[in-house]
Amino acid sequence: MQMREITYRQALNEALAEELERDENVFLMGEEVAQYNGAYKISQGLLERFGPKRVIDAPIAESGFAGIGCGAAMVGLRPIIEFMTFSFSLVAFDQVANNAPNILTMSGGQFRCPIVFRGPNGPAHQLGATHMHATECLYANIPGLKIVVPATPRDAKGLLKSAVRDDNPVLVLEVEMLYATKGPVEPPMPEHDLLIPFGKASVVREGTDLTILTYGRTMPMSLQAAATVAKENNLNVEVVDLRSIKPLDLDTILASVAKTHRVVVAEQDRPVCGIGSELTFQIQHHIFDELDAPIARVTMEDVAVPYAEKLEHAVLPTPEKIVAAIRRTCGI
Amino acid sequence: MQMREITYRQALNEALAEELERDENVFLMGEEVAQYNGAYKISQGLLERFGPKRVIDAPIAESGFAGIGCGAAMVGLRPIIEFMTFSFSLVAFDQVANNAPNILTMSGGQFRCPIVFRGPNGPAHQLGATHMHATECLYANIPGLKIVVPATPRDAKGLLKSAVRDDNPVLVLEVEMLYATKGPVEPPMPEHDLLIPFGKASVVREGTDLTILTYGRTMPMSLQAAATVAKENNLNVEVVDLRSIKPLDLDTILASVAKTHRVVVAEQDRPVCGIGSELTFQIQHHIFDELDAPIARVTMEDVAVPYAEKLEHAVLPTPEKIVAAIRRTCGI
Amino acid sequence: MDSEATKQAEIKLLYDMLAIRRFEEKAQQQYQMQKIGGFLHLYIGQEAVAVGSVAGTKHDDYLITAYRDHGHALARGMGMNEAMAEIFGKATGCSKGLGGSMHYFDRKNNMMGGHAIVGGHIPLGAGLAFASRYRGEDRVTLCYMGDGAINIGSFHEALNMAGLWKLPVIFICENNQFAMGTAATRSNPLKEIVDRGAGYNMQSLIMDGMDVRKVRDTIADVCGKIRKDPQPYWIEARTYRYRGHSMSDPGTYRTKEELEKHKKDDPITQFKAVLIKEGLLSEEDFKRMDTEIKALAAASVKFAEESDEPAEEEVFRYTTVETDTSYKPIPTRPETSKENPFHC
Amino acid sequence: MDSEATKQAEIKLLYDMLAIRRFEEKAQQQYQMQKIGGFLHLYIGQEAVAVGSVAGTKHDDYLITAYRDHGHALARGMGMNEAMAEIFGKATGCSKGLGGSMHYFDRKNNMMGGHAIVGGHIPLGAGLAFASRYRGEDRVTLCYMGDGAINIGSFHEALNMAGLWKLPVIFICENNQFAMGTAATRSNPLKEIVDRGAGYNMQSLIMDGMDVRKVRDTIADVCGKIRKDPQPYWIEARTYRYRGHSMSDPGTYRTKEELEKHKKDDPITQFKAVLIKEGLLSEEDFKRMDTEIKALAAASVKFAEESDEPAEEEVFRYTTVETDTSYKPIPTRPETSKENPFHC
Ligand SMILES: Cc1ncc(C[n+]2csc(CCOP(=O)(O)OP(=O)(O)O)c2C)c(N)n1
Ligand SMILES: Cc1ncc(C[n+]2csc(CCOP(=O)(O)OP(=O)(O)O)c2C)c(N)n1
Ligand SMILES: [Mg+2]
Ligand SMILES: [Mg+2]
Repeated sequence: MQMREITYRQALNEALAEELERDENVFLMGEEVAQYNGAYKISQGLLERFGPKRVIDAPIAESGFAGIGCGAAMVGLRPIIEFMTFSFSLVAFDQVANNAPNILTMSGGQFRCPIVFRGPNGPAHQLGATHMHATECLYANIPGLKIVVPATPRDAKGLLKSAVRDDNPVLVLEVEMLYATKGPVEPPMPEHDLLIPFGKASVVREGTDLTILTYGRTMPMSLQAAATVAKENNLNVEVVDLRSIKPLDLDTILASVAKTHRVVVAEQDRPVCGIGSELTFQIQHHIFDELDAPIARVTMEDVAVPYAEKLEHAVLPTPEKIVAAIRRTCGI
Repeated sequence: MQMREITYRQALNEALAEELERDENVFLMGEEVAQYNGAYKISQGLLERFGPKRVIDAPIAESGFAGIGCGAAMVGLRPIIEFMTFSFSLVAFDQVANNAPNILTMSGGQFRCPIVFRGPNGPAHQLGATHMHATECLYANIPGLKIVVPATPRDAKGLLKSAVRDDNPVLVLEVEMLYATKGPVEPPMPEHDLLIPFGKASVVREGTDLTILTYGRTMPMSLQAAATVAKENNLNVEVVDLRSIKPLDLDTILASVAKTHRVVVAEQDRPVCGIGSELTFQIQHHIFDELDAPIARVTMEDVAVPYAEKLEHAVLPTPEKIVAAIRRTCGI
Repeated sequence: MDSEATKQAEIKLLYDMLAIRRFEEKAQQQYQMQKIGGFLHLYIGQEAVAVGSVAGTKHDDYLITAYRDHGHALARGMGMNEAMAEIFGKATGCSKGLGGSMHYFDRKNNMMGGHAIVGGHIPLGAGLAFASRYRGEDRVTLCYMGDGAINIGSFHEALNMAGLWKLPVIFICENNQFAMGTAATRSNPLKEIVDRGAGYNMQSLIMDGMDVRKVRDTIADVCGKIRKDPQPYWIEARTYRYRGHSMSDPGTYRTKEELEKHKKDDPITQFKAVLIKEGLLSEEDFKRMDTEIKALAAASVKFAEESDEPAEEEVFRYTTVETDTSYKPIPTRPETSKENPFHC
Repeated sequence: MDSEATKQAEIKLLYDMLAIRRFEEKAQQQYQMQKIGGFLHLYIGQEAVAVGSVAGTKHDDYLITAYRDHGHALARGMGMNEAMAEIFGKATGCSKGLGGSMHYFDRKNNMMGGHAIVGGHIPLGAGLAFASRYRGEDRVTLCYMGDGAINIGSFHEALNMAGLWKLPVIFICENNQFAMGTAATRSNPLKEIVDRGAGYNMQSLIMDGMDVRKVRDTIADVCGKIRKDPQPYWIEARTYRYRGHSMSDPGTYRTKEELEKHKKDDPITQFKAVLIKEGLLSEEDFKRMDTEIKALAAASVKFAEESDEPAEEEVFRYTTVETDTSYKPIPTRPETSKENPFHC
């Protein structure tokens, strides 16, 4: 199979197009997804191709259209709801947390809610405190939601397509800062139907001295940091891209840690009750004796993200901070 | 000073009355807080005493009245906003997460937002999945919010009064299941002005064999569990009531763990990215070598809480589960 | 319909209202005996709204409502056994004991749930109607809510989009005059609740929610219009709840006189008198009906008591499901016309 | 006012509009030179709304708006230096460089912020008015929002409570006809946006948002009424934005012709012509004014460039504050009357 180099953005766009093509119950709804081709152009060309019934511009009413999606999903449609960013999903929090996942339980299994919520999540660039929420840890706390965070074009396509076919509510948390990055992806349908299963982490760099657990925006940063310490400290660092936050691929995580005995979590969210804290709990719970040093984490700082560029940079995770955490953890 | 035995409910009521009395900028707003005297009777008698200007029934519009509170706070009033339960704060999530704490930062310190959000939080009894959210870990992730969870009448009074006087947004997460419990509390104003500072945990039972870190609803359960293992296993367990989730009293926590070397977290929230995971990160980060066994946690299960009583009981934390966790952690 | 069928349909209206009343009286009694936990919100006094409106629909039209949901479920055809077992938290309950009183679901009757977050289900209702429009079905959704629910954001967002996209949904505000202890006049600045529709340029009307025939006829009429020309309606049903908001409500916010005044409009007593006057029913018939219903209600308690609790695995089983093809969503209506495109 | 003062006041309207225009043109240029990051939403075309409405208020009336906030801040008296420094992310900015373009705050001018979550500030606006009512002040709050914001829940909740509690707030919808690329007709089912007030039984009116005098007079009139008889107003200001939604917007959703048509109504050109016709201004005067303003705008860039970045501690300092008595909230208005009780 001939792989192509396409962007993360294009990969998402292909995923949407293929799923809209495959199943007429699939529709895309959100602010500016149709005529404007998406605020971040993820839905470029889809209105033209699939028409206004399938690609629908919504008013600014996240709670309302998230709920409309849930209602439509209850009776068999397969809505893909775009949040222009997941910071705006906070006004729809109750729909995402109380309706999407609870309908299945509360109806004793009579109704499913196969809905995808997707859009960019986490810090972008100089948008100020209101627009910089990394929501993965908030939603991870809610039972019944599945959560994936692709860091490569291939994962973006394969995870989004799997999300559309899942019978549960799935959050596909995209990374705006990676939209323009490129990577190899299989050819499109009908030649290839790329589906990446949930709950499978990907070891993106093998190593023996320390494990970086990461996902999303900090994944490429982690690779960069690993390269730096390889060169400067002769450290052989393994990088595990979680890809799926829920379900979590504990097997891969624990196997890596059992091999390296040292862990840095590089995460794009905030520290308190974040993904890193959960990973720490899981690791020490399952393989307490395998840890040779405390687990370190590199996160956003626990502050409202400031606008000024340097300040913003100072409070967000960076490759340099990951390098520092690696060295600290290895006692260098 | 003559202590009195009063209920947790009465303690909250006294705190509200004393603060309304002390400062005319303080007002209480929420659904059914005035004429109905509060859905859970926390505001009993306050309308009669302070009148409709100070104790205000709001329509069912949590986002709206949370935001009205923030606006009023910006110009110097001291709103106390009651959520009938914090499960309903999810429809106001954006106001609590994006307006209350960010105004200070984003205005470069020009405006403060001294507001209290309070009400029962966490699982109650047989209300089903939509009404059982323990929100402490969700809000703990948001910078700029202070969060306290009183487990005794005295703490309920003292923490709520401190919250009203704090210049930052504070969440007072009450425990419905403890409203009727009694405990000793200092006499009311003017005789005594009970203020309990934030960020101070309380060692409610001293011990040497294991530390239970807990707060809120699971605090009395932890004491019960400690008594059981004292009797049945001759274990001397220390119980630390966090009281304040943010800021966290790391000093007290670490001192206790450094003494006992074993930890069980008994928490009322859900496991994934919960308070226990954060505590685990902190402990291993600060005193990795002091831990003799993996930290265990007792939480709600990661499921939508079912209605049926036995099933509900099965998925919530219980003293029996805490006992089991203690024994496991002590290798018994 | 021949006249015998018409007669039976009229009597069924009374039967269904009485069934709700007796069922809930039984439930109340069980609650007081502490055989039921959680919240219990009784519909007593409002029966004409659910029964009349359901009678105005086809069986595959969707229904969705808030937590005060027993009436709608029973009116739509749920058996008392399933209903009672649910509040007993039994596996035989309509939601397998996982939902409880506030979360009745009944797929076979197109009852899409009782929902406990005020206003949270209104977008779902719009979504059900959206699906019908999407599929070109002429199905109508009935989305019920209380007078307190019209003040919350999700109400607004849903009505706005329903109006914008001409969704086939009837929003029925059951104005029972209170949201817990808050009189509707203390929660919104409107002259009449029906006026809220003006903000969405929506067809709006008031109906007497104590008169089951008027409710049925209004809804049947509006459904007919919607099937021809998809669009949402905003209907205020004037009604009254006789019991407290929930079982713990002392009800001090209204006077005995007010309550008694409204009880004079009792939908059951009123309609019974009409039927007797019209010669469709005798006092004897009524007594027989009541005895039969009471027996069913009593039997439902027995059924519930004797039913098994749900197994612990059920919770985990229904937190997420395996994606599979065995699950069939609700089929589209046979009348489906692909000719009716959905324009957004 | 004597006639000279009147004349100066009229000229100031023009001056203020022109200042906003030139400031934003400068900002746009800096953005294109990549000296500014983040989003930049320009107010060009809408200047008459902010300038006119501010001219209709007293200085201690509160102002609050969304992220398209430069115009309101400058109209209220913020200096260009502070404004430009903020988008440069400098410590000398109006929000110390922590807020950015979307989050301008200016306490000394009672400008209570630009707010970036659509609709999220509308309850805050109601809250400011609530505080005034609570204190018995006759202060009015001006709460601006876009035509896209009227579809979100917090809009509804805020207007409902403002109506219910008769809060002294003017909700001004700056209907510039688009929310990003979505024409207002594609986001709500109303005939006119002003109709939305009917759902709250609220005094409602339309004003020509391209005519600065009409805006000023309308707002002055409404403020006068509110000071006597506290209550909210719903005002639709008809206006148009000439630039894209933000700097990244290609603007394909409207035709060149449409844009050119609206540019004929340019609030500045129009009002300049009026003043010249009335003999209050000469073409010369205007040129001089424009030169002066352009110099200020250019100077503001220099000021911003030369200013220091905020220190890293600032972020932590303003995440939570020490509770202390050094912080003084905004003082109550001198006119405060304790006689005016707040009835909920
Ligand atoms: C968002 C939210 N806020 C508050 C509540 C608590 N609550 C439950 S019912 C109710 C009153 C609703 O009144 P109304 O809509 O008139 O319906 P009714 O009870 O009269 O049928 C309230 C405040 C809730 N369930 N959800
Ligand atoms: C809750 C929320 N949803 C979406 C956005 C993204 N967004 C920013 S501005 C905007 C359009 C707003 O249009 P309008 O209210 O008409 O104001 P205008 O830009 O025309 O001034 C959108 C969708 C947001 N900031 N907040
Ligand atoms: Mg009601
Ligand atoms: Mg607009």
